[in-house]
Amino acid sequence: MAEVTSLSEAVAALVDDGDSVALEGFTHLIPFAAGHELLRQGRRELELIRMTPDLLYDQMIGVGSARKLVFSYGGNPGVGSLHRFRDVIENHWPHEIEIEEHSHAGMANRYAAGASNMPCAVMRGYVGTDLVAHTRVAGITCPFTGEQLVAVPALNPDVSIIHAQEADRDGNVQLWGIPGVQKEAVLAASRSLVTVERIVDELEPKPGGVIIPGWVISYVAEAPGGSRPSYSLGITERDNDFYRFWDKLSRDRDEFTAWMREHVLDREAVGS
Amino acid sequence: MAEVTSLSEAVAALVDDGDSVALEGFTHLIPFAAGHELLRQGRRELELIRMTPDLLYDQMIGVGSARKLVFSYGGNPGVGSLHRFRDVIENHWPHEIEIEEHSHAGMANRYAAGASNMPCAVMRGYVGTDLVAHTRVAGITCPFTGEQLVAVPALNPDVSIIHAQEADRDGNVQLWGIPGVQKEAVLAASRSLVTVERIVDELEPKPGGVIIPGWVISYVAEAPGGSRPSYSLGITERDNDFYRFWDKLSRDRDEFTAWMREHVLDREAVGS
Amino acid sequence: MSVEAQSREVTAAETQTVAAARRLRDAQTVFIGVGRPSTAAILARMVHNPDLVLVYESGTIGAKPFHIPLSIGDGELAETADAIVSVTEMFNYWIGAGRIDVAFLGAAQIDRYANLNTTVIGDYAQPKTRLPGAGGAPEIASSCGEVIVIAPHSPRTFVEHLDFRTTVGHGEGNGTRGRCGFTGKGPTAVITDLGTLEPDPDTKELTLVQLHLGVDVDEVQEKTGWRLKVADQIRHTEPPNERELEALRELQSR
Amino acid sequence: MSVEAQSREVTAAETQTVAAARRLRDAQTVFIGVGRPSTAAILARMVHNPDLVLVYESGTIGAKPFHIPLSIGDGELAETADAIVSVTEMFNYWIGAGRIDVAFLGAAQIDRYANLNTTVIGDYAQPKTRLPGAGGAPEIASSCGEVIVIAPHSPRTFVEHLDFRTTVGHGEGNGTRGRCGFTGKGPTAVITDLGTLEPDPDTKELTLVQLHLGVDVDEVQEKTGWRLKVADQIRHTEPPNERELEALRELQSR
Repeated sequence: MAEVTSLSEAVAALVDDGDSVALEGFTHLIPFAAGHELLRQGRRELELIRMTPDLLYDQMIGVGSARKLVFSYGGNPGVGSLHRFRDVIENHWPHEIEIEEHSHAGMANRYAAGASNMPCAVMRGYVGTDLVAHTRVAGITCPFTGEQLVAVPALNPDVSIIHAQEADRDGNVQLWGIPGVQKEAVLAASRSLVTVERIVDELEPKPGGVIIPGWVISYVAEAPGGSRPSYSLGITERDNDFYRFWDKLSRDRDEFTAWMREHVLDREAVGS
Repeated sequence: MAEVTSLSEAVAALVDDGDSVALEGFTHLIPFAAGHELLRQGRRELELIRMTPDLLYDQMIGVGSARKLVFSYGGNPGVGSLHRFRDVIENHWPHEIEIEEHSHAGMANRYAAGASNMPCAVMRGYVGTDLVAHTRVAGITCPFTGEQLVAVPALNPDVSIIHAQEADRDGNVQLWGIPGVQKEAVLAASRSLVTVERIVDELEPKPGGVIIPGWVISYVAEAPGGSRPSYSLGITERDNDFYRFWDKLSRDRDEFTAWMREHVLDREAVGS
Repeated sequence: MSVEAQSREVTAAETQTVAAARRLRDAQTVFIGVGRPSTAAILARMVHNPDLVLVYESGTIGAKPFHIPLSIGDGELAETADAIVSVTEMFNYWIGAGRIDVAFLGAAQIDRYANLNTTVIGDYAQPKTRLPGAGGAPEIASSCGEVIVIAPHSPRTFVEHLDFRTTVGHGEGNGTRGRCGFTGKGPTAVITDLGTLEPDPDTKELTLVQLHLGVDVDEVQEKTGWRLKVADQIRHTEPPNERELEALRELQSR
Repeated sequence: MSVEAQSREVTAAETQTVAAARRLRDAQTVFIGVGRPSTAAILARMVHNPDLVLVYESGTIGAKPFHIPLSIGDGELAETADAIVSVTEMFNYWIGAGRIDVAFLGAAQIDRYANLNTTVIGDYAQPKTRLPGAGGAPEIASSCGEVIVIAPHSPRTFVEHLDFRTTVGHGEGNGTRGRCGFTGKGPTAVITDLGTLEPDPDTKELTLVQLHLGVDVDEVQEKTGWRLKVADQIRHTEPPNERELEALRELQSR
């Protein structure tokens, strides 16, 4: 059964320097509060895994918490570049990091393989692209048709962290709206944390609701508004203006650093 | 977009003698009405595919509509044997048929591969069992770890038929409760039919609701009670007494034949 | 109930069911089919382990049935489940991934290494008796934390050689599971209406370790189709206590 | 709106968006990212094809956004979708399975065979400009029925050699897609702010087949980084009609 605790206690108990950590949420339900708490606790040398790094990993990379980045689309959705993501790759600021990139299909299948405790997933893709020379993908032949397919290695993070709308007091979680790869990320990880908008006495199944039983989750922590500036469908709205604002602010290293100190590093943990 | 029509018209338009046909529904939502209509229309030489043949395929095999049976568990759930299934294999009555059997995990992954338009699925299983010598499974090696895994061939029926609670007038379908492999079966097939308890003006998303868009379905037909003696959660209840009754009735070939004539073959199609 | 409970003799089936239920005391999750395993798991939730999570291959996770279900897909299982998933997800993300602690399995034939046959009696092409087949058993047995086999004790069931190996228990003995790459421990107990057998730690050969009340070793040997290994210190199954018996009979009367 | 519509000159962007929307007249399903493709698809639902099914890689199938979404995962897409699926299911059961008729893709670089680069400008290890990366594009381009590329026409975008091939269009020309085992037709049109290019039926080399109003061949050639193939009979893009223009401007004003 998941232990229901505070965000700061959960992060302290779960994540060590050097861990591979997946904070998932596909545009929707991005666990910003948990990521910010990781930064406040000074975690370093992390292998950060996310299909879409989004603003959260732009921030985490920019403050120097990452040793490696595993991703499939590093843009500011609908706005443009992620400037900290670009700066670390183009100019190694604040330091050099390793990158491993895949296609969305590859990452999604890697999570599914991880959730199934399989060593790899078999799919069609990558063929004919320059990605093949720069990432972990291998040919594999269908024993029935002889068709040449590709295999991608399973993704099994040390820790997966997601955000959801609700949990009950036993740590059973319900999320609804765009589910992304969050269930797969939790099931693929050795340890996991789910932050939620609210803790309720009893989960009431919702249309489109995805239930993750508490017994496959390590920790659940209440973090109201914990997905902002992303959103939690039905509870908060995506702050599109902030995504545009970030495009301007994050271009400048000093402005970025000052903003992060004022709005993240020197702040208290949500829900603590 | 799915064509919304009568059960008899849909079956006549969809299924030819010799087709491979999957009527799916894992204990819940078994499309009995559609299967019975297939029999009334005299379809023969069918390759019948179902994870759990259940009473429906016991009936279809018993009247001689099958050329081949593909399955993973041929029992009367909680009751015992399927006597027509046993009789056709043990005594070739009413005639000899070919069988291909898998494990549930194998069948489920075969449907998933079919729904993904992949030639095969990779999994762990079958290893060390006598199934390997009697079914279609092949070794395949993980290119990253060297682990020996198994591949099963994709399942792509000519026609898949399922039963659901609701459809709207555009043929968009919603089912809830135990979803089994029905979505996979529909997506894996060349053509498909969904029978429904009721047709509504607008689908109202339900907790646990699985939506199948009308544009991936060939035909939708209203068939109230169309899953009896199986059930449609929230609308009809599983007739456990009938499953027990069938155990007695179906032991005797003549009683079986008489019952099928009276209750199925000489009846009108549901909803027609 | 109490008086009634006293007034009736404990049946072998009741002892077997209670013995199976007790094995779930420390389990978090149990995978069950229908019949006696389902009864034992529901009984365990009532008496031994109220937090026990019942998982059925129909995709219902955390079902809390009030009645003993006839099928693994009864409506009550869906209505009371914490979560319901597709059969594909059940076998890939839950069973195959090794998330289930204990699985109850039955069999028409079992051999000395707890390998199971649920496919055919006789020749595969021309079977004397065609059985249902594999269902989920092969992958359940390879991936779940441990397997407990529940079977009636008779020479027809406990055979020297399986007519068909549907499910691998301990294969040819110690080492087989490792060679097959199985993640779970495999069968840790076979609970019958006469007693309990456990695999020898070294050889994995099934060994009689427990006798139910009023059963002796000779009877068990008589009903076993191979020369049965017997533990030096054989224990007697603690008879169902009043609480267990009342709960079981009340459950079966629902 | 009508008066206002008349009162303003049609911009190249508007012509490009309308030209893209018209391509969806007969499509059942379209796969779209954000930006101009999304605008074109929503416009097509308003004007050319009200039954068009919009599919976004966030997992929303049949979304009916009233506003132009900023991200592919905006709440309005989830709230108006016929169905929402996981990203894994989206890429395996829907995109990979080839269920989508038309996909709109953009690119930072495109070559004469409509291969696309969205990964880096310059060297991969030491890029001059790091771009977002592949996202869903490689598998979308290999599996969807056809691909329509929407890109601004400039020598920086239309290059002789890609710095990185993120997504295969027609590879090295006719035959490549077959050899790669791709199920979809690949790029059937590249729609820019100057005109429309289509692959030559035999060689698959992009050929200028249509010019937007007020654009001539020389200007297109100037803004193309290779010696551009031009169709013998070049057509002129039918300018946005009043209905299209009003709908587009009204949509953008929401």
